[in-house]
Amino acid sequence: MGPLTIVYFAWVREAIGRDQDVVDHPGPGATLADLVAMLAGRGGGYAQALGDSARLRAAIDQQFAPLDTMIGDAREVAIFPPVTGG
Amino acid sequence: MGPLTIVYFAWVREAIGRDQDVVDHPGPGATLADLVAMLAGRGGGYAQALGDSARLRAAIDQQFAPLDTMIGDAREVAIFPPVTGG
Amino acid sequence: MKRVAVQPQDFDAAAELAALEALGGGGVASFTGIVRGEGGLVALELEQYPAMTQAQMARIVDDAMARWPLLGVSVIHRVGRLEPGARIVFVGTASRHRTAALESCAFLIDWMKSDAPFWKKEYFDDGRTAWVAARSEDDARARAWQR
Amino acid sequence: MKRVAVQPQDFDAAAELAALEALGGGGVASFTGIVRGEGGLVALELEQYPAMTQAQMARIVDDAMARWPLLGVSVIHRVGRLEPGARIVFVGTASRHRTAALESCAFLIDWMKSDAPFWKKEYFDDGRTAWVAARSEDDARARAWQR
Repeated sequence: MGPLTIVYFAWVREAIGRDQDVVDHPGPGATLADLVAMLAGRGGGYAQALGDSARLRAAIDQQFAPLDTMIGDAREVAIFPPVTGG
Repeated sequence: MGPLTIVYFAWVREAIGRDQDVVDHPGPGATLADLVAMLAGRGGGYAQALGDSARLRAAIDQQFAPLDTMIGDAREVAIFPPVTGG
Repeated sequence: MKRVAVQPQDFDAAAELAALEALGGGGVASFTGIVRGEGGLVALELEQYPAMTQAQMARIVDDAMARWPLLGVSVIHRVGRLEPGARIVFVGTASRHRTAALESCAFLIDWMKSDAPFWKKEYFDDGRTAWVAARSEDDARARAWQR
Repeated sequence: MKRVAVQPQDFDAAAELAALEALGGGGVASFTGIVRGEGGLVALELEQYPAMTQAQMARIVDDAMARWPLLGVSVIHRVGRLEPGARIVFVGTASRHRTAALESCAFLIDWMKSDAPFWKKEYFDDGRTAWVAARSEDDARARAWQR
């Protein structure tokens, strides 16, 4: 499937200490929640940022998507807190 | 009761051809409708402007008032079409 | 801040907005009405009831400030002859709360359309003139605020 | 006219309004959001998702233009460090109909508050920092438009 880029924003980015990672694509059937759980398993800042998925929102290829959405053939996933613009 | 000033606006003013009249006060028990009917009785532009009271609105001492309102001790009555500001 | 003006000359909407923005609230809402040049219209003539107009506008601004938590309100209505493209009316509101700013702005412009003592006469390019008739739709919008 | 911008620099609300007023509609509505300096706040830092933000803003502007008869829309959101009193966000709408201008302006700012991919970090005078939490009230207002 090639690489999958994961970008982080706000306190998710700060807790992880990076603004993006590139991982092997987990396959089209994996959900956003699966990806979040896999990353949280890295421990440290990842566990801190991603341990409680109720606090997280996500996008697949720049479109908001619920965490139970399958990643499909996406090239970029974003993980972030609820937005607070305006 | 002294004098009562009556001011006209918009097409009421144009039809009458004057922007105000000063009349003897008709007494506190007279209504706006009584005053309108009295003025319409003058004929000419007055009859044209004031003959159909459904088309008219009024104010007593600079406060909007329905035509069945008694004039009381007012010093100024205004007669005009429905407003169209903004 | 409370500003109410009835004037023949144009106004500086940017200066009004800047004054409202400087009040320290989180939001400033505004509405500006413009003369439309449709159907051969060459000018509008705006007439007022001078002894009544500004006092009534000040009263409705007080009503809005009692109803919503506003830091400032600016309402301006022009009178006299106005050509297409000219500004007629401005309402600006400032509040800590965007909903208060937006709702009070809508309330004030609805009132200006239906209850402020102004009358509009239209001048057309073929020489016709016509006094604008009141729209029941405007009355209905203004009445809807009386809940 | 359709203008969507995400930028660190301040914007000229007066120029945006003037462009909207020039479209020939009868009304221009606007909302400007300002940084409030309460509780010892010394600055906000606005973060965005660059690949997504402007595209999503353009999409919601298209939605508004499909839903209301609008002649023009301008939406601007700033990013980076903003101090109290600074403008954060601007929405301006122009329409022949004042209700369309006012409602679409409220719709767009509600969306910007609840669905645009921006995040705010607060910096306080005692050195504390905090990411602003989303308000369920904002979500509820945005959901209310989905009828």
